[in-house]
Amino acid sequence: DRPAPFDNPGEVEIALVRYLSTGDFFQAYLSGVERQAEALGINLRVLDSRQDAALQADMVDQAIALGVDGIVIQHGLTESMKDAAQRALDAGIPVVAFDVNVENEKIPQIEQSDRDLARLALEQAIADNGEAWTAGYVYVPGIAPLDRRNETWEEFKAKYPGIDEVAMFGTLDNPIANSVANQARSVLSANPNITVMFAPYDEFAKGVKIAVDEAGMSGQVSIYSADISTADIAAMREPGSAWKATAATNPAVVGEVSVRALAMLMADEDPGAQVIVPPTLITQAQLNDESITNMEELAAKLPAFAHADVAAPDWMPLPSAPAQN
Amino acid sequence: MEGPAIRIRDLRKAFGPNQVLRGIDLDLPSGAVTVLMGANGAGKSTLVKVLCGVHSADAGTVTLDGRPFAPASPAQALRAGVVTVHQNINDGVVPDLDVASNLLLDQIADGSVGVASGRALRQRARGVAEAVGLRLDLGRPVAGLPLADRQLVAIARAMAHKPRLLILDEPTSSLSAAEADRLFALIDRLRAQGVALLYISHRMSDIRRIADRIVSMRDGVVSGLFEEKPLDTAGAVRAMLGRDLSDAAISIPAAGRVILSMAGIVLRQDALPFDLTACANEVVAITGLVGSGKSALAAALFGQSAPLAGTMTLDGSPYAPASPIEAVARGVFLSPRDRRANALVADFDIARNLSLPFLRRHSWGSFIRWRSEAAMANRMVGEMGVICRSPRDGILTLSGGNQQKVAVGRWMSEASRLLVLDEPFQGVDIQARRDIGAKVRATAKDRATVVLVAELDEAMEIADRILVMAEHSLAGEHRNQNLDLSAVMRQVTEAQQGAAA
Amino acid sequence: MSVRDLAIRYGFILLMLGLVAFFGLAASGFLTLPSAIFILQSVAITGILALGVTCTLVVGGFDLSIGAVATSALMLSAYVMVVWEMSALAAVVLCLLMGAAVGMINGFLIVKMKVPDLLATLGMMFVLLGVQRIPTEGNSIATGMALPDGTNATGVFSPAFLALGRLRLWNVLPLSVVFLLVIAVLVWGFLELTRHGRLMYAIGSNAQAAALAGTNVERYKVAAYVISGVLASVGGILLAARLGRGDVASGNNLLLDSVAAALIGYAVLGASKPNAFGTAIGALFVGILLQGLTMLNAPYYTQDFVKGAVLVVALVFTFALTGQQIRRA
Amino acid sequence: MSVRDLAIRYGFILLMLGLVAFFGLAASGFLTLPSAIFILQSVAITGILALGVTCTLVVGGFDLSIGAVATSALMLSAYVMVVWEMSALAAVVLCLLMGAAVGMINGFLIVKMKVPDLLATLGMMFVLLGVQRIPTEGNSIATGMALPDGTNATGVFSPAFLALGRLRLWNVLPLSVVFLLVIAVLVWGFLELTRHGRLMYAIGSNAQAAALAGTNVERYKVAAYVISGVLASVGGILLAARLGRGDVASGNNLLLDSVAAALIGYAVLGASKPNAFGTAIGALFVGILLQGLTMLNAPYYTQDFVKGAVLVVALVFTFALTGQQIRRA
Ligand SMILES: Nc1ncnc2c1ncn2[C@@H]1O[C@H](COP(=O)(O)OP(=O)(O)OP(=O)(O)O)[C@@H](O)[C@H]1O
Ligand SMILES: Nc1ncnc2c1ncn2[C@@H]1O[C@H](COP(=O)(O)OP(=O)(O)OP(=O)(O)O)[C@@H](O)[C@H]1O
Ligand SMILES: [Mg+2]
Ligand SMILES: [Mg+2]
Repeated sequence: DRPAPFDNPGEVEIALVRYLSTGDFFQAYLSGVERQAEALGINLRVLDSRQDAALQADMVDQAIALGVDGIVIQHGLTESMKDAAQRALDAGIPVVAFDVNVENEKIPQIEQSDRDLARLALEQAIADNGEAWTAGYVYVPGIAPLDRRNETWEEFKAKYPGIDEVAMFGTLDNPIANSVANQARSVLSANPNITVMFAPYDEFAKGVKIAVDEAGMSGQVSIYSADISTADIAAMREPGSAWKATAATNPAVVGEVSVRALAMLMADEDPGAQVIVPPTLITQAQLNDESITNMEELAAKLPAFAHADVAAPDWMPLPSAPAQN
Repeated sequence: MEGPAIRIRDLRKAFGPNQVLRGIDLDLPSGAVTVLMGANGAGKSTLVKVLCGVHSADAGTVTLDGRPFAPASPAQALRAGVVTVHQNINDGVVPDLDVASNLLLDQIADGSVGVASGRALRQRARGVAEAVGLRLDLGRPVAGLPLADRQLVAIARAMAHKPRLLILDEPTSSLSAAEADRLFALIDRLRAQGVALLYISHRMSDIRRIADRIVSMRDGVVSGLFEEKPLDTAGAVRAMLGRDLSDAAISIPAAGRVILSMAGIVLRQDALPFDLTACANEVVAITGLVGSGKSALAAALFGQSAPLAGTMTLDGSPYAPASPIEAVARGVFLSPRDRRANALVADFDIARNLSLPFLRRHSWGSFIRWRSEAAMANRMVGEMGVICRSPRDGILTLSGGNQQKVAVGRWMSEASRLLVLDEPFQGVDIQARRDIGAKVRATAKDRATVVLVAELDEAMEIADRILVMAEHSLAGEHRNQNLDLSAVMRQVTEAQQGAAA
Repeated sequence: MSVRDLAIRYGFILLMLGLVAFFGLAASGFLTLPSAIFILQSVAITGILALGVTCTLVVGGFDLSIGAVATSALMLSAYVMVVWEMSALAAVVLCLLMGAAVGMINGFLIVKMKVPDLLATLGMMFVLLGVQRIPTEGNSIATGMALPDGTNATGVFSPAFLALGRLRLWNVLPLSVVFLLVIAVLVWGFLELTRHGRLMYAIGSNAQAAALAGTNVERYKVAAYVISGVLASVGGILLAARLGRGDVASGNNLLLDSVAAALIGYAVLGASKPNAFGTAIGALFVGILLQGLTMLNAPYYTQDFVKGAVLVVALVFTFALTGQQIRRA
Repeated sequence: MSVRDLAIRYGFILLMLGLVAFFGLAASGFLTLPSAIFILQSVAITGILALGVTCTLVVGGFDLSIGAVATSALMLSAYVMVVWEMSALAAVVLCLLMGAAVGMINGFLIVKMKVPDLLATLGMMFVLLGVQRIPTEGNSIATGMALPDGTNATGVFSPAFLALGRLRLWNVLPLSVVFLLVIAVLVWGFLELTRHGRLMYAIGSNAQAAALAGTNVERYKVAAYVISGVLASVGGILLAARLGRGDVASGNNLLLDSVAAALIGYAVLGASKPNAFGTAIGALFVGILLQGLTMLNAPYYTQDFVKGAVLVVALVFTFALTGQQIRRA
């Protein structure tokens, strides 16, 4: 009843070619990919370049040489992946790309829409704090998703002139939360009038929260961020937590969607040029009201977070349990 | 009558296939100085290292005062009262620590001295230093001290131990006469206290001064024991060499034209200026106490540090090298003292050590011509009499004397205008010393040769002319024929007494 | 003392005071007690790691694994409390044991197996980076996380443990700063005032001579790596207490920053050798620099630049003046 | 030769062959030409950097700045072509000059200013990490990027430049692999066959003795750092050519991986000292290991673990057997 080649899934192999892998988000994404592949009954080969863009391009070639039937490209650089992706297409292998634009209309883009993430969080900040506030902003340029979130922040600042950004800081020195906490402490002592911190990456937000707590300013400062994990839920729900809201997609769901979109291509169906997994706004109040303690409960209580109804034709088997962490 | 303090029976030790000690039988009685003689590589230091717990013997027994003695570590040997001053002076001191800590290092190690109070530490260290007449700023690091002071630090530490057996492996190799005399007085005192002493030296003057008995060693076995007074030193040398010592009589040839001339040279502030000439076909020895400025002279000749005043000419043209590179380019070669620190490349084999200064000669463009290098190495190993299995042996597998031959031989592989040898006989056995001396003299025809030695004996074995250095200036000049020894000794020590007064 | 000697001894301290004065003028709020305390807090973890590095530098070694030991302790303490649901005490003890064990293995490899120190500790670093992620399959550890058996972890970071990173004595002085100060004094006292410390310096300067004087060189070398491992795990524990979760991190920046602090220490008071006081000052120096620059809103990349430039200038100053080639770091 | 000598000389090579055999059996497609080429290509850049590190190790130094030099070259070449719109040749030449200049400065600091090598190159590393981000305020460089003056960059990576990283000779052999092989042979020949290399080894073993034998020690030391800087910039150029973009985040692991390769080189053929052949084998070894594990679907953290464990085991094997303490890396 399933279209070829999924009528004989044991013979099918797909490859996931990764650029980033360290951290909860990427681990959860991988688990989603694995679960969907398992649901389809196909084999999965994971090629992990560990943030080496050149190696990632080689890995696409390697996947071609190994004769896989489909490729998911997860993150990477446009310039290094464009040609590699084209070579895969030339070899007759369908490709989807998550969070990297390979500038190829034959390759569907899976997106978690960073602009929407930032927009949801900032709209909540406006709703909570009005249109005029003194802000601190955490940003490290040169990281694609952060750059996209930054565009939205720039738009908001233009739209609401009452937003006064007095400090921009950020670092990727690891542990990131610890390094950002050190910076945020300095920023708070230089600018004790800050009332909103926009930290559109959960590691940043975690660091800012530590600094706000240590400075004894949790009553005064509100933190808005993007992304979520079980640890973040705990931090947001701490009594008196300054972390007010975050906007997130479920990375596991994104992983599932990536495989489903690829499967549709392989079955000669069209998932569309862009497959967007819509983000969800998660507020502190929501978490407290529903007494949510982890990703599993979050998925259960917020169905929009648990499952994205995209790239899901009738024949597509879905993973048995709902997506969790 | 008690037995000997130390009784060694059939002691054996091999390094890999190399049988170094092949069954040593030796008694070391209390209250006597046993001098151990042996050619380079005979195994003397190896025997010492077995006794002091660095190496463990492969077979054989050692008893100390009747009890079996087989130390597993230097700490155990020290605790049993076996105290050693090692041949390699830099094995005796820790350069980054101050003198006080160095003087008390083994007591710090065994916990009998604490370091929390710097003052108390210095107090104790002062006592140790005074026992050997060592006058040094106890707070300064050893790193800046000259070799002689380092050696005295190591000796002072050993003396402070109230040893049962004191082993001194070439302890005077960089001491001058005055310090050596003080050491001998200390040895006399320990002997009177009933300590057993084992003394290793290549210097006949030392041996004559302090030996109660002489043991000769050859190829890892004891080859002679001499106890009857007067001690038969000639017999002992014969036993250690297995043949007679070759003659060192000097016949002074006619000097050629002047190669080096120095005029008005001032080596350091408040030293007197002096002049010096050296001619072709002439070997000039410069002797003097340690610290009298011989190495400073070498440094000036080799472009390491320019003299404060004065001019030098080489082959008639002005000579003022700014670096050893320039000196070598002008044909001035220096074989420096302290081979481990200044000459040998530990990671290199014999051939590579030999070719180091003249690699360009053994290259084609930039590329090394292996065959040319190997030919030179074979030639020099033969000419210098280096005892080794092949020129491809690592340099550190050689005994000290043979290492010295390589360090000197390096500079004899090419023709030079002026050859300066600073303490070329350090640690070299008496036969090898004669061999090197003969080799230097035989090749001296077309160059000037300047040899810097602290030992007058050594100067007399090699030189046509002997200059005396004192207070960084020249204090006397002698033709090496019917030498008036007392006049030389007076010049050597006069300046020092003047300074002391 | 000549001007030159004074410059050698006090040049670095003067540079630091100059920096403080500059930031005090340029950034309001820099010269306040909270700011000072905070600087100490921000350097507490690197400082503690750097003191461990100092001990290995003293014996002539080098420990590249400290960053990985710290992040391993971070993961381990979280795992012990969150997954095994054990107490804060158990977490601390296990972490310290882990640090000591890693130090022992490092020491064993270096002393007994004769593996060069950089190599042994580099290998150990990779091993630890892998090992610490295997139990959670690369996920960070927090209450409620899904476990491989399908259940959820229910343990929590105990308040006593979190207090290690968060408690403030008299509502002012963070406990982590107290740890830094106490450990700095202890390491300083150990290296400068005890015979063990003196012997460790002797080993670093001339291991052969130290051995011949009856020092158990091997034992002291292993001890240095154990100290380094234990201090790195203390750093990891404080990190866990501050973060309140087991973050996946490589610890590379911890390594670099603490090595920088220990090496800057060479230049303090003209020591020209590894020393605890210098290391502490070195850590403080980096902390002051970063705090001041952040307060002036300097972007992060200028901070790297200024950190490097000041480091180079300060060191050229010191080493060119002392004119001596120190032994290899 | 005894079994032990054989083990010392060939143990590591055997281990590597064993690994190849194991992966060949366990992972289909491992023992194929594309896979072999792929391994070479994956280690090309680290290998080139590691050869530079080897040169500094040979003179008894150490260069921590190579990773930063490589990423600086990456950024510089992108800036030259995209913002200044200059040619591929200009980009390559400027990058090589930059690498040489950094090497000169490192050498100057170490030789003339007497700053310890680790310290000087660590400072340089931080400086470069900052400097390379200042012109673009931390952004990556790509065609169309916004410039500070409000316009957009219109330059492109020239095809000739991209070919450096992407062209394959006879459609098989990537140019970067050719670079690796040629550079490896050149560095090997330089160190082993020329008198300059010989003198550099002499300096590393006993600089004082080399100086007294009439060697210009300072010039050779500076030369070693210049070689290291230039090779690091070659690595950066190849990286830029492969990426086609000035990406600030790339090159994080270059330093550690190339140091690891150079240090593993000590164990190859029982050299117990830095050597070009060993370094190349060391890089290859890491490449084979990672490729094999990837083909076996091992998660990234097990790769770190296995890399570390095999490294430690291999080295214990070699160094414990040779039984000698080698000079400090
Ligand atoms: N650690 C070692 N490993 C291998 N061979 C060694 C070692 N130590 C000494 N030997 C060898 O043992 C032999 C004896 O050396 P030893 O140092 O005991 O000689 P020595 O009698 O003290 O000579 P010298 O008068 O030159 O000091 C030499 O052939 C030397 O090469
Ligand atoms: N610690 C040292 N570091 C560098 N050079 C030194 C050191 N000690 C001595 N020298 C060099 O040796 C030269 C002479 O030193 P010194 O006067 O102590 O020896 P000397 O009188 O020649 O001794 P000897 O008579 O034993 O040869 C100095 O000019 C200096 O170049
Ligand atoms: Mg000897
Ligand atoms: Mg001298």
